[in-house]
This record gives sequence, structure tokens and C-alpha cells, in this order.
Amino acid sequence: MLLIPCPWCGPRDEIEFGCGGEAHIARPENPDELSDEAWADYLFNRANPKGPFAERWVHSHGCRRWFNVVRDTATNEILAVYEMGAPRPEIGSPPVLASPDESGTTSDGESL
Amino acid sequence: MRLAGGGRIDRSQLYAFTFNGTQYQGYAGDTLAAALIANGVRLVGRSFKLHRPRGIFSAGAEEPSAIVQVEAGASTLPNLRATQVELYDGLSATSVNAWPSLAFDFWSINSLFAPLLPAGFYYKTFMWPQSLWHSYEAVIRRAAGLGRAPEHPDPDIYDHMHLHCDVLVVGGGPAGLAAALKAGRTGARVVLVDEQNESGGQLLGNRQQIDGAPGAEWATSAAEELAALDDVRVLTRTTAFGHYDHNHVALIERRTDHLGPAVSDADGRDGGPRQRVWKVRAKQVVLATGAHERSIVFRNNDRPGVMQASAAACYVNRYAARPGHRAVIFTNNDSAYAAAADLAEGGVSVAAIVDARPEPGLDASALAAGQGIEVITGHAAVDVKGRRHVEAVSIAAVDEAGNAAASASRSINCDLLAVSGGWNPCVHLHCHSGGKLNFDAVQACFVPGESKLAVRAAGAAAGIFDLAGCLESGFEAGADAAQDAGIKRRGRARKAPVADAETPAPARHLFHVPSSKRGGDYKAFVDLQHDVSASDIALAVREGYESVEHLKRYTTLGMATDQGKTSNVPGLAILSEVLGRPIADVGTTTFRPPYTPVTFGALAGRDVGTFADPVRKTPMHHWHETAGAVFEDVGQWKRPWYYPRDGETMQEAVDRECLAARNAIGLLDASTLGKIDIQGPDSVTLLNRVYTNAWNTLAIGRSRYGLMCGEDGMVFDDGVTTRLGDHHYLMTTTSGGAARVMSWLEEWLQTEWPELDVRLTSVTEQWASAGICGPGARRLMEELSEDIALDAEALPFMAMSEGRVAGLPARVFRISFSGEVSFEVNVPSRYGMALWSILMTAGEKYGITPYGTETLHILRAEKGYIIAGQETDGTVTPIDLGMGRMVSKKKDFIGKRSLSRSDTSREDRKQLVGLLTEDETEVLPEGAQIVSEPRPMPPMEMIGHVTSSYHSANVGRSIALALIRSGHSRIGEQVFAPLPGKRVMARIVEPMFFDPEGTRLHG
Amino acid sequence: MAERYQQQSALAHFGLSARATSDQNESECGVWLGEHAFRGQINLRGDPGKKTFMDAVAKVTGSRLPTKPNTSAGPDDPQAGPRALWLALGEWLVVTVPGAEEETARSLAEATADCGGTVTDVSDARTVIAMGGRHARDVLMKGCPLDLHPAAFEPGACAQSLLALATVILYRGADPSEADVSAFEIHVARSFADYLWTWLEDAADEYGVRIIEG
Amino acid sequence: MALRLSASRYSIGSLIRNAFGYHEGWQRAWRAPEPKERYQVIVIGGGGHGLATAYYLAKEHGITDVAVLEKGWLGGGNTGRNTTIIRSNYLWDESAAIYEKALQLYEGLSQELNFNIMLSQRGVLNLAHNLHDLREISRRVNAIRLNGIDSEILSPEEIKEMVPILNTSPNARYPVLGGSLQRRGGVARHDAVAWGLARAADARGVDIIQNCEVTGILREGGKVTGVETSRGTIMAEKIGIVVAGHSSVLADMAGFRMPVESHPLQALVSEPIKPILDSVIMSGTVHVYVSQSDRGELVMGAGIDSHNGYSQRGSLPVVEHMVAAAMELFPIFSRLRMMRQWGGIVDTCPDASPIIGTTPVDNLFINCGWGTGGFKATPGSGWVFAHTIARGEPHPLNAPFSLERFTAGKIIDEHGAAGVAH
Ligand SMILES: Cc1cc2nc3c(=O)[nH]c(=O)nc-3n(C[C@H](O)[C@H](O)[C@H](O)COP(=O)(O)OP(=O)(O)OC[C@H]3O[C@@H](n4cnc5c(N)ncnc54)[C@H](O)[C@@H]3O)c2cc1C
Ligand SMILES: NC(=O)c1ccc[n+]([C@@H]2O[C@H](COP(=O)([O-])OP(=O)(O)OC[C@H]3O[C@@H](n4cnc5c(N)ncnc54)[C@H](O)[C@@H]3O)[C@@H](O)[C@H]2O)c1
Ligand SMILES: Cc1cc2nc3c(=O)[nH]c(=O)nc-3n(C[C@H](O)[C@H](O)[C@H](O)COP(=O)(O)O)c2cc1C
Ligand SMILES: [Zn+2]
Repeated sequence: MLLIPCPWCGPRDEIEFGCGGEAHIARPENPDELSDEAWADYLFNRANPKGPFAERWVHSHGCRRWFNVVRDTATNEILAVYEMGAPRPEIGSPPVLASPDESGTTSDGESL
Repeated sequence: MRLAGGGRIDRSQLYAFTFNGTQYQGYAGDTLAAALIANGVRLVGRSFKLHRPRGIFSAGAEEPSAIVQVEAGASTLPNLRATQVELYDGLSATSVNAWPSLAFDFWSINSLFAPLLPAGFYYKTFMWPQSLWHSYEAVIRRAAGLGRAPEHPDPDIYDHMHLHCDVLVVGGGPAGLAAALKAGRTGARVVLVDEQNESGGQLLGNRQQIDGAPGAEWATSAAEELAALDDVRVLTRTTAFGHYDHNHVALIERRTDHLGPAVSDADGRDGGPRQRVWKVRAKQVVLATGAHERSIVFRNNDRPGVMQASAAACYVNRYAARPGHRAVIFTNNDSAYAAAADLAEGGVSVAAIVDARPEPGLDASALAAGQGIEVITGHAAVDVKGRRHVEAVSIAAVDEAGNAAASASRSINCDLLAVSGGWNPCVHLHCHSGGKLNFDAVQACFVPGESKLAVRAAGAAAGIFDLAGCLESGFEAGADAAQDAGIKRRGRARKAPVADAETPAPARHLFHVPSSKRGGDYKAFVDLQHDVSASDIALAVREGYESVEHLKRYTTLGMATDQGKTSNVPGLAILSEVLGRPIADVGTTTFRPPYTPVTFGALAGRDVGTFADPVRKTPMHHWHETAGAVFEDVGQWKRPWYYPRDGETMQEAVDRECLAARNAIGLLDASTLGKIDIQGPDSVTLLNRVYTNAWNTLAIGRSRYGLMCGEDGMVFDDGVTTRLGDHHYLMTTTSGGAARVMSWLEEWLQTEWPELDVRLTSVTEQWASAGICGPGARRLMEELSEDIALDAEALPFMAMSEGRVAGLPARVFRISFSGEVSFEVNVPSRYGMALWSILMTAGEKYGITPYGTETLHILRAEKGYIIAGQETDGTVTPIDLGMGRMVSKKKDFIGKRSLSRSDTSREDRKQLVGLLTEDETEVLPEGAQIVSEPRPMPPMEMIGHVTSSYHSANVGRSIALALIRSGHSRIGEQVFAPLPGKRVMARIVEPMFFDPEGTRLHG
Repeated sequence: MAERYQQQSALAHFGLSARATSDQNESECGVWLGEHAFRGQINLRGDPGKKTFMDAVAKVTGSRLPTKPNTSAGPDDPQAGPRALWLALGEWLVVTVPGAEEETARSLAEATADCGGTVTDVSDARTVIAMGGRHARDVLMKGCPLDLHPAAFEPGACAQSLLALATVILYRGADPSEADVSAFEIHVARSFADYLWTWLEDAADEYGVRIIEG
Repeated sequence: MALRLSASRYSIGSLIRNAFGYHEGWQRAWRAPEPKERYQVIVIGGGGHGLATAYYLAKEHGITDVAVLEKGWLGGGNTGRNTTIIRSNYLWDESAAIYEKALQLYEGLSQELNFNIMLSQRGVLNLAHNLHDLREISRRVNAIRLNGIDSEILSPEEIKEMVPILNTSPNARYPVLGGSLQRRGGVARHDAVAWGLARAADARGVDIIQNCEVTGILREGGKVTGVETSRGTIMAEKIGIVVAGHSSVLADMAGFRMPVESHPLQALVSEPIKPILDSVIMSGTVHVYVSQSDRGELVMGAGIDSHNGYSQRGSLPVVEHMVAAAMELFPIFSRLRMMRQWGGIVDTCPDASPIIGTTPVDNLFINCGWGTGGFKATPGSGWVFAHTIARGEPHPLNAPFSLERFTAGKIIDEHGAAGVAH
């Protein structure tokens, strides 16, 4: 069972999470303008690599927040964890974990 | 053959036990195997295929031969290894796989046909004639299996525990104890597990010394120190059986097996589980799992009385039981010399040590000399005499290539042949998690290599076989593990215990002594349980099954209950010999969990019986129970299906409920419907994106029905959403779809539309909900509500009002799934039961009748309303359902684009219609397939199927809904439902059977 | 009129009050269990980065919202005022004594209306099971994958996780006076309460269970 | 070619004859040839489907200049690790047709291959535990029967009689309300299927090349020309990809994308016990399927791991769940023990139906997406794929399973069947 580092709650057992498949598949802006092929590509085609893979997880039984993980699908090593919307980080460096303390720093400077 | 003194048994506790019906005695501290040996029992079982006699081969988890069934009846346990069964008073065991008796086993005739039963023989036979294969198979099947399953449910319970630690040490031998001590002293959270009844590992069974005293004493004091440390947990009788991703290690603790089956509360138990699975998440793991001594393959090496050298010594040292009177030791390495010395000390006469090497190490020679044991070097055992147990061993000189001389040089009488073929480190757990292995050519064994996990091996598990080295590597592993776990403190420095340095001579790579007789290797066994012989391996290679994985599957080598703990490496070695390739190239098969078999009950833990899956209950659940409701499973909910009164059949009850709902008042517990509170300025945008219809114009206090599609354009869920405030909505979903819809909306919001300012809160359980419908509904509601205007103008269809009903804070919705005037009253769940009983009491005079899901379904089918999941199956679009008018052309929504794909926009898709059978009393089965041109025999072309079908008391006949190809344009057509034994004729109609104008709804 | 009708807690049908013992000797039993029925529970959303929001909430509840994951803020004893549990970034559960939820929710809604707060009363959506005793942690360990060692989950800590097959919010209360005794509050969805209670009683059986007045 | 086969024809007679020769006379079941520089057809993947493809190319289409390239040992993929359930009771016409073709081929396969694959048609029983299940079973059974395939509905009483050890108590958490039975369904020895096909293909001249991993797919002008492998470059006129869990990896080499995801799927066996279960029991709602092998182990499996994965390892929660489900159905399993657990990598399609047909690259064909349930299809899949490769266009049986169906939206949604489709 994987140990998945929720960027907010910290590392938790896989059973608390749901897996949402490939990350960074943006919904097309104007679906009506797409060809059937392009729409099918968005709908069905997936990268499915053997090796580092950017995927989405949701902490279903915890904070219910979605986030991204880069995991090696062959070894299950977790290579990076990052927030929704953030770009996929370079792999090779150790896991990028938003530590709960850092993430709590607020915009008006109040340290939490 | 019990020694007069010594051993770790408790002679003050004498236990009686039976084996195959005969009474014996043993002591506390014995295993069944030890007690059998002490009683001179040698024949304990039969092998799987050839039913050859089997004895006791080892003293631990690796045992391939001594398989027994313990106890009978509901508490019976098949396939236990006698070497791991702790003796208790009254234990009763029998052999497996022998009929009618162990001594006269009918199936031992297989042994006569052995030449006809080589590896994979069944793939080559039993094919003709084809029709007889069934009978052949029946015979093969009768021979299957070892022990017998219980015939009754398990009287015991099991559970699970999660555990977190800094350092998990697996194995409580010298290396493991050292590691745990070192880590524990730093203050780290340490867990030490060992599958035996006490810590000590090999020290319990040999006579090695630490600090000048018996090693077992050191082990005891080490265990005591550990027990006294805070945050150190020592689990004995606990096997680490699987090492999974991210250092998740599964343990199984046998809590009461050593006490025997539960007989009463007075037997010293705490009422807890028989076995417990611990699920450990460890920052660091130290594998100190020791090593298994392996055999050497030679002719008739499977006879009872052939035993691991270390096991023979262990029986003498640990159990004070003599495994034979006269022993011969056959070895290719030094470790057996200590065993020989121990046997001699224990009063076994050691006839000779047969050493395949030209000469043993110095220490070893000294040991033999000290006991006056003859050492015959450069020789190997080549055959064993004796059928049911060893009577003599033949030995012959072996040349450098490992071939024995054609004729035996000597036959030595003995009743015990103690063999050491070298040691296999227990690398199982290391490999479970994907760790690699390296081949140690000097010691001829596989040792742990690279691993992706925070795991390290110590002691014999790492290929370090001398005690001093085991201790040293244990201390080092413990210290490193604590440090890597982030523990800053260092343990107090202490004087390290000292064990004598050993200087063994290298082992000889001798795994197999080929028989000089042609065909002699038939009886040279590699896998003792599955009767895989050296000749089977040669045959497999000859036939092209030369990959180690093919070899395993073709011969079944290593696939027995011991999973080849002692046989795999000799098997690989023989394969490498036959192929002429080094062992390292041949590789191993894959090590898989569990290390030793694990009880299913323990794996399931508490999630059985009533706890198999939670039952969700509404606030009114207990009322329904008292009212005698029959329940239906909807997801995890139990929903009343119907409420039969005395003597009513289901149909009668449902008819009564249906009529009441349209002629008086029907009352439904609707609490299970999903409810999602939606707030935030962008709420309406969200609704527009997820529903197929438009939401901009919905006024506060008004409700609207919506359909949701997946991005593939297929209907996914439906429900009514009400606008509660400027930026505040309440969405309802199907009962089964509630959680799915909630997480689906969250997913879109968080992953795709983070710019939308919307907050979702599930309020399904906040509100209890009662649906009141029928002509009397308004009157009853008016009676009960204090401040809510309920007339059709103030609260028209699809409107909502907040206030008090019967004094309870309530939201009243005018929505309807029945086509009647209907009020859905939501009150906070704590008042659900109160609301329900008030309604029942106040409604009595109007004939209020509670109804269940069956009536609900009939009422809606009469109106042609769909149920998502019944009329839809993931392949149905809103247009197929005839709800095209609800599909907005103007805006985009999830799934819209898919609707215009060539296949999805076809005209001749399956579409929702009604069906009326020719015979009004005939109710089509749901799921019946529809054809337009019936034929006398299949195949027939199907054009659709019945999704819903009922007898409708209100319509006075049967009605059905169906999905039919081009259905919308086939209204009026005649179709058929071919059913087993009959054919039902029906007409396609509009899916609306009652009050098509909808006058009642608004009334 | 409402008073005429009984409000019913999720575990009412177990008749816990009748089974409760008044014996206060906690060390006698391994585990005690009870229901804190009708605790006020308010789901609160807002931006922890917005000072105005945080201040407004603090004014109502008397303590600043926790922003560190898995922690709570406010008094352990709800009689002394609302306690807020961190649920997620920008989401909290404000826990009050029974009956205070309506007023607290209204005040919170009013105070945070201008700074983006969202308030939802969910007091009836979950009940709270109280559990403590020498073996309370062992019972939780049977079904909860969290690390509940005091070093990892100290008094005041809270987390959402699984307990057996139910989703829960777990809160660790202040340490009872005796050593080795811990106290937890388990928020569980109302429809799962029957299941979870039965499970807890069963799992705790081997340690000896006492029912306490909630 | 025919000679090779007859020389080592398997029978009880040849077994006895060989016994006198200490079994030293047996020949290799298949050769271990060096790869040639060029073949007419290369089949990538030495699982059951790839081997069946090669066999039928030779047998049905006379194309014998064929190589099967297997990166490891043949049959070592899902073919060697599945729970071996065979049945053809599928809902949609398209599926029923292709799985029934496979079942019919299976019924004669031992004789045809002269290799006993130990097909055991002991019946596959699907249980219904709620009203929804009952409706689905009724729909399915009716459809299957009208497609001319055997299928019947059983009452709880009939089920109890057939499987006495099954928990049919009405008080069970999910009581058994009924079930559907396909009597012709059953199990077969998985390894034997691979080995038998390999031996028969080899006898017809097919080169089976193990330890030969395809690492690149060579193309020229939109046309496939050959492959790069760990044993060098091999050219071919036509290439078929049949690599199950690795389909996306190979498609990536050929430059196109797939609607496929690879997931671990786990299975386990108990220690062998004397026979207690004589049919295959499946339950989608309780979520487990169980049979007992001819050696006596209980073989069971359940659903896929939720995440993509290429590690053939198992994890604990899936196993716990599977075992709890099995015990819900069979309380007497409680004291039996798990002996081994493992995983395979299955390739799943969005509609739980396979893809068998052409690809965007000319002369390159693909057969994949069988997910959790392709063992039962092995001979049928090979038969239609051989046709597709030989003719350059699909057989009517596999035409509906084209890659293009996803674009048109003509999906064949077998999720109901594949909830646990084995
Ligand atoms: C646990 C489990 C249980 C299952 N149970 C059932 C069941 O009960 N009934 C059922 O019908 N189905 C079942 N299935 C599914 C079934 O096993 C598969 O659908 C089927 O075996 C697929 O066969 P295949 O020949 O396509 O794939 P495989 O047997 O996987 O063969 C593909 C081969 O391609 C090779 N390969 C991959 N990449 C390359 C490369 N680059 N170069 C060369 N070779 C390569 C692989 O090594 C592999 O040998 C189960 C699957 C699993 C994992
Ligand atoms: N002379 C030799 O050639 C030779 C060879 C091997 C071992 N030995 C001796 O054996 C000892 C080895 O010490 P060690 O500590 O490395 O090993 P050990 O064999 O003494 O202890 C290993 C312990 O681990 C336990 N164990 C194994 N797998 C387990 C699992 N999965 N779960 C729970 N428990 C498990 C075993 O029951 C055993 O108690 C030393 O005394 C060494 O000298 C000598
Ligand atoms: C139907 C079936 C039955 C099996 N029976 C056994 C068995 O009796 N003993 C055993 O050790 N393994 C058995 N296995 C598991 C295999 O040993 C092996 O784990 C599986 O083929 C996966 O290969 P791998 O573990 O080498 O990766 C069986 C596998 C299958 C598919
Ligand atoms: Zn989280």
C-alpha cells in the first residue's frame, strides 16, 4: 500500500485516497470547435507511460483536496507532489513536498 | 528418545496429545514435531503426487514434509507444519494426503507408476477420447489437495492493528536482537517481531556462546532489556509475511494457537482474537530473518530420517529430543560439524561425517576430533536404504566435477542422515518489495542487493553466518536505521557482547549428486512436497522449459505450501548444471508474499459478518423495522422495499400502497436522497456547466429538474435543485449516486475550474426527509404547518418554502416523483423520527400509508419518469430518454460535445418507450429482450430490452418501460419478448400510463 | 411545539443512558464509550489568508482558527466556548455545546458575510462518539491507519481518516489526569453511527468496555 | 513441419514408450531459433493471444514466415498469472459473438494442439445480491440466450444445491438473491494454453523468440518496416502488437496514442485442500471470484488497483478486501490460508472492451485492451487477429472492436459484465 503525501495533511495510507488518473489534461476551451478525433483524444487517450507519470489524487477520506503526484509507475516511487494548477516539476530532484507549515503562510504575511 | 536433561522444554508440564489416533506425551515448549521425534515417530505424512513416505525434515518455517491437520470439526486447521505447531494439552493431529491410513496409503501405488508420471505428464495425456476427459479430470481432482477444509463456520475471531514505528526489526535472532537493542536505546520507536514463541533464533537451537555463556541466555536478557524500553514493542509468534510498497509490512500474530482451540472462557484467554494482522508502516526496516539450511539432492534423499543437520542439532539442544540413535552427517560446509558435535553431546552416536570437500576447516576438524567422529572427506551420500525410514546410507567418492564414483564405496548403517547443503539467507521480504539479489559465489547463496526501500539486512539474512558477524552487523544495522529514521539521540555506549571468532573453510558448490545409474535421478528429490526430482528438471530442460520460470511451472518446483524454501536453490543449481550456465545467470523465481501461509480469517479481520460492509440507516429506520418493512439494499443503505401487513403477499402490499398514494396519502422516507449545499457567487455557473439544461432564470424559492451527463454524453445522474438564496442552491441526487456526484463536482471545481467561487457541503445526513403525496397530502400539511402557505398559488409545483411543520424547523418542497400533489418535508435529522410519527398520527384519518421503494418505482413508472441506473446504463443519452428538450443548445455543458459524434447522434439509437403487453395480466420480466421478428430458435436479432416492468394497480394492468432501437418512431408497433418457454406480445406506446395531462400534479 | 417531540440522537436506539455507569473509576476499565449527542457542528469556509476573515471569526468564537493541518483551536471543554477543527485549507468544523449552533452559525455568517465566509450548519449530519481509557488507542489502531502515538497525535490534534469502514473526524482531547489514559472524540456521519458504535464496542470488548453518560 | 509434430506426438502410448527410455527421448516443445533478419509477419508479445495469432496465421492463412518476439519467457505476462475463467456470457451482440467463437475454439483445443490444456467446463455462476443485480442478470441471460449461447437463471435454492458451501443465508450482509449460470463456462490450465499454442505454432514453422524485447518500431512513409529489439533489428512486412499491459508503451514507439490504461490486477491462491468447490463463483457486488484448481488451491481475484501501474506486485488492502468478500460468500474459508499472492498488468479500455484492428500506421496492427478478462478470448482473439493481419482488414467478428469506435462514440460498454470480468 502506497504512502501518499497529501500536500496538506501529510503522508497518509493509500486507502484514504482516490486516484484520478493522468494529470494536466485540460478540458478544451471550445469543445464545439473540435473535430471528433480531437474530442476523442481528450476524452479517451491517455499517456499511460511506464516510468514517471503525473497523476491526480484526491484525499477522499481526509481533506478532500485534489493534488498532483509524479509517481514512477514501474517502481511506485513518488517523485514529486504538487498542487493543482502548478506545472509539472522537473524530475530527478527529491520529492517536492509542500510542508504543511509553509503552505499555511498567508498572503497578508500572517504566519500561521 | 527424550534426553534426560536439558532443552528449553518445561518438564513440569506434561501434555497428552494424539497423532493419527495414537496417544503420546510431550512437554510444554515442544513443537508437535519435537514431541513426535521424542516419541520415536518418524513417518508423519505422504508426498503430494507419489505418496512417498515423509518424515520431519526441518525444525522451522521451511518444513516441506511434515504437514498435518490439527484438530477436527469447526476448529480444524489443515496443512500446518508440525515443526511450527506448539504443543498444548489435548492436541490432536492427523496426517494429510493419506488414505485409508498413513502406513497403508492406497495412493502410494502412484509411486509404482512414477516412471509414467514425470513432470507435466498430464499435458501429454488424458486427451482421448475427448468425451472422457471429464472422467479423467474427476479422478485427478480426487487426488487434489492436502488437508481438509472445515465444514462449519469459524468459531474464532480475528482483527487488524495499524502500527507506526521508526524501525521495524524482523527476526529476533542474535542479529535482530542486536539491531533492536541498538535502535531501541536511542529512544526510537522500535518493533521487533519473531515468528517463534521466544526470541533467540538459532541461539535457541545451537550451543553457540556469547560472552562465555550460552547464547540463549544472552538472548533472554536482551529480550528483557527490550521489553523494559519505552516505545519498543516485541511481538513473538508473529511472522512478517509481506513487505509492500513504501515500507508497509504486514505481520501476523498467532495469539492463541498455542493454547489450542477455544474450549471455554476459563482457558486463560482475554476474549480477543485468535490471530491478528499488524499493518506496520516503518520508516526503516531491518531484515534479520536468518537463513535456511538447504538439502543436497541424491537418490532417495526424501526418506524419513533425512534431516537438515541444524534441525537435528536443534531437536537435541532445544527440545532434548533425539532424532535418531545413529547418525551420519553429510555436508559440503563446516556448519554441520557443530551439529555433529551437538548430536554426539546429546547421546546420538555419530557414525561419520561425510564431507564432499577434500578437507574441512580447522575449527570443524577440531570439533569432530573432539568427539572422536570419523570424517570421510571427498565423499557424498549417493543413496539411502530403507523405505519408511532411513536404515543405511551409501556413500561414494565425488570427483571435481561433482560426479560420484559409479559404485558406492561404503554403506553405513544409521537411522538419521543429517544433511547440510549450505545456507540460503531468508531474502523473501527483501524481494517482496522489489529488492534485487546478488549471488555470493563463495558461499553459494543469494544475498540481498539493491532495494528502493529504506531496508537493510543483517546477520545470516545478509549472508553473514558467524555469530560475531551477526551481532556486529545487527548492531550496525540498528544504529544506522535509527539514524536514518531521523532519531538524533545516540544510545548509551555499552560493551558489545563477544562471540568467538570463527574461521570456516569455504563451502563446496555441491547441490546434487547425480546418480550413476541411468534413471536413478527419478528418486533424487529436489522439492520434497511436490515430488520434483532431478530428472524432472532435466526433462523440463530437454523439452525447452529452460527458463527458470518455465521450469517452476512445468515441474511445479517450489509451488507447494513451503514455496521451495529449502528446494529452490538446489533446483536452480541443477538447472544451471543442465544448461551449463552459472547460477547467477539462471536467476531465481519471484519471491511473493506471504512468507508463510496466512489465515484468510486474519486477512479479513473484523470486516466479516455484520461488519462486512456498513449498513447505513436513516433516522426513521427503526420505525420501519418495527412496522415490519422488508428492506432493499441501495448502495449501503437499507431502504424499506414494502411494508407487508399480516398475511399480505408482496404484490398485495404493493398494490395497497400504490392505491393509497393516489387515492389517500402515501408517505415515503426519502432521507437517503443525496443533498448538496452549494454556495458562492459562481454557483449558477457550476450548475450550468454540469446540468444539460439552463439555470440562469431560476428564481429564489424555486426548483428545477436537471440531468447530468458524463463527458461521454451519457446520462450519469439526475435530480432536483432548488435555489435557496442569491448564491445558494440545494442539489439533490439519487441515493446511490450521492457520494459519486459530490466528489465529481468537487473534482471539476478543484481541478478544472478553480476560478469558480463555489463551496460544496454534503448535507445528505443533515436532513431527514419525508415525502407526502396524494389527494389528501395538502390537507394534512395544512393541518400541521404553522407559517407556510401551502395553496397551489403560494407554493406551486416546483417551489420551496421554509418554516415550521408540526413545530419542527422545516423546508417544504413541492416536488413530485409520483405525479401526485406531493410535499417533501426536510427537517434536521434529529427530528426525523418525530416528524414521521406526527405525520402517521395526524394522517391516520386520511388513510396515510407508508410506502416503500417498490411503490415509489411503480408510481414513477406510471408517469414514465426514469430512474438513473435503471433506465440508463452508461450508454444512454438524454435524447435517447426523450428528454432532448432539456438539452441546451446555447451553452456548453459536460458531455455536450459527445452528443454530436456520428454514432451518438444516430437516429436509430435505443430510445425510451412504453410497452403494453397484449395480455394485461402478463408482467414482462425486467431485463426481457425485445425482438420485432421472433424466430422459433435463437439466434434472434434483439432491438432492445425492458428496463422497468410492473403490475400497476392504478392503471389496472401491467406496464413496462423499455429501450428500443428507433423506439421514438415505432410507437404503435408490435414487438415480442421471447422468454424461456414462451413468447410475450406487446405494443410500443408512449412512456406515460397515468394522468398524461398532469392535472393531478398541479392540483 | 417542538419540545413536545423528542429529538433523537443517532445512537438513541441503543439506550446508552440506561447502560451508562456512574462509577467514575476510569482505570477500572480498558475503554469507555459514550455519545456526545447534539453537539453543535458548523462547517465554516473562508480564506485563512484574509486577515479580516480570520479576525471576524476570532471575534465570534473567541479563538483564532487553526491553520496548521491536523490541529484544532479553542477550549477542549466545549462549555468554555466553541472549538474549531482544521478540516482542509480554508475549511473548519466549529464545534459547540448542544443548542449553541444556531446562534454561533448566525453570528459567524453575519460576521464573515463581507469577507467571503461560508457557513453551513451540519450539526445533525454527524454525531460524536466519545472514547477513552487505557486501551482507547488500541481500539482506534484496529481500524484507523493514522499514527496515533502521543508523539504524533497530541492532545488537541485532529484529523480526518477512516475508522473501520467509516469516514471520521478524530479529535484527541486533553489528557485525563491519569497516565496512559487518553480521550478521543469521533465525529461520524449519522447513518454510519450505528455501524461504528457496534464496531467499537466489539473491538473494545477484549479490554473491557464501560458506557458513560455523553 | 508435419513431421516434427508427429515425431513427438503426445499420447498415453508415447508416454509409456518414453518411460522405458527414461524420458530421454522427448523433443523440445518448441525450438529456440536465432531471429532471422526478416519475416513476413512479426507478432510482438508471446502471451496466449500473440501465440494464438501466430498459430492461426500459419494454420488458417498459410503464413508460416512468422516470428513471435517475447521480451521475457513466453506466457509470462497475464497469460501466466490469470485466474483462468472462461465463459462467453457477454451482454452485447458484438462481445457475445467473439467470446463465443473463442469458447468454441477452446472446446476443441486440446485435441487440435495435441496438448492437454485441461479445459474444465464446470460452470460459471454469477451471483446477484440486490434487485439491480437481478435485473442485470435477467437482461444478460435473455440477451445471451437469444444470441444462441447457453445461459440460465438460478434461484437461491438451486444455487444452494449446486454450491452447498455458499452462504445463502437471507441474513447475510448481501444475501444471494439469484444467479446466472453458464454451464459451458469453466477454467483451463493457463500455462498449458501458452505452451500448447507455442508448440503447435512452432511445429508449423513459426519462430518463437524469447528474451527479445522490442525497443523501437521502424516506419517509413507511414508504413511499418520492422522492429528494433534487444537482439537486433528485425524487418517485417506486417507487424501485430499483442502485448496486453504494455500496449501504450508499444503504441508510443509507433507514434500513436491509445485509449488504454495499465493497472495492476491481483490474484491469490490458498494452500491446496481436498476439493470443496466444483464450479466457478463470481460476485460483482461482493466483489470476488473463486474457483478451485485441479491441484486443490482456491484461486481468487477481484478488481484492479485504482492507479496506473507496471509493477506486478500486489498490495495488502486489495487482498484484504478480496478475502473478506470471499469469506462473506464462503464462511468456511476462514481457517484456510493464503499461500501466494501476485499481480499482473492489465490494459483497460474506457468501455471495457478490447481493441483489435488496424492502427494509424500502415501494416501495423494492434490487439489489446482485454483488461481483466482476455484469457477466455485467447484462441478467438488470435483467430480474428490472424485474419486481420493476413487480409489487412478486420474479420466481421472484430470489426466492431476498432480503434475508431472511440471517435464515433460507438463504444461497446461491457462494464456491467466486466465489473469483475474474468
Ligand atoms: C490477476 C489476473 C486475473 C485474470 N483473470 C482472468 C480470468 O479469470 N479470465 C480471463 O479471461 N482473463 C483474466 N485475466 C486477463 C487475461 O489474463 C489477459 O487478458 C490475457 O491473458 C491477455 O493475454 P495476452 O496474450 O494479450 O497478454 P500477455 O499474456 O500479458 O502477453 C503479452 C506479452 O507481451 C510481452 N511484451 C510486452 N512488451 C514487450 C516488448 N516490448 N517486446 C516483446 N514482448 C513484449 C510480455 O512480456 C507478455 O508476455 C486476468 C488477468 C490478471 C492479471
Ligand atoms: N555456521 C553457519 O554456517 C551458520 C549458518 C547460518 C546461521 N548460523 C547461525 O545462525 C545465527 C544467525 O543469526 P541471525 O540473527 O541472523 O538469524 P537467526 O536464524 O538466529 O534468527 C532469525 C530469526 O528470524 C525469524 N524469522 C525469519 N523470518 C521471519 C519472518 N518473516 N517473520 C518473523 N520472524 C522471522 C526466525 O524465526 C528466527 O528466529 C547465528 O547464530 C549464526 O552463527 C550459522
Ligand atoms: C491459476 C493459477 C494457479 C496457481 N497455483 C499456484 C500454486 O499452486 N502454487 C504456487 O506457488 N503458485 C501458484 N500460482 C502462482 C504462480 O506461482 C505465480 O505467482 C504467478 O504465475 C505469477 O507469477 P510470478 O509470481 O512469478 O510473477 C498460480 C497461478 C495461477 C494463475
Ligand atoms: Zn489531505
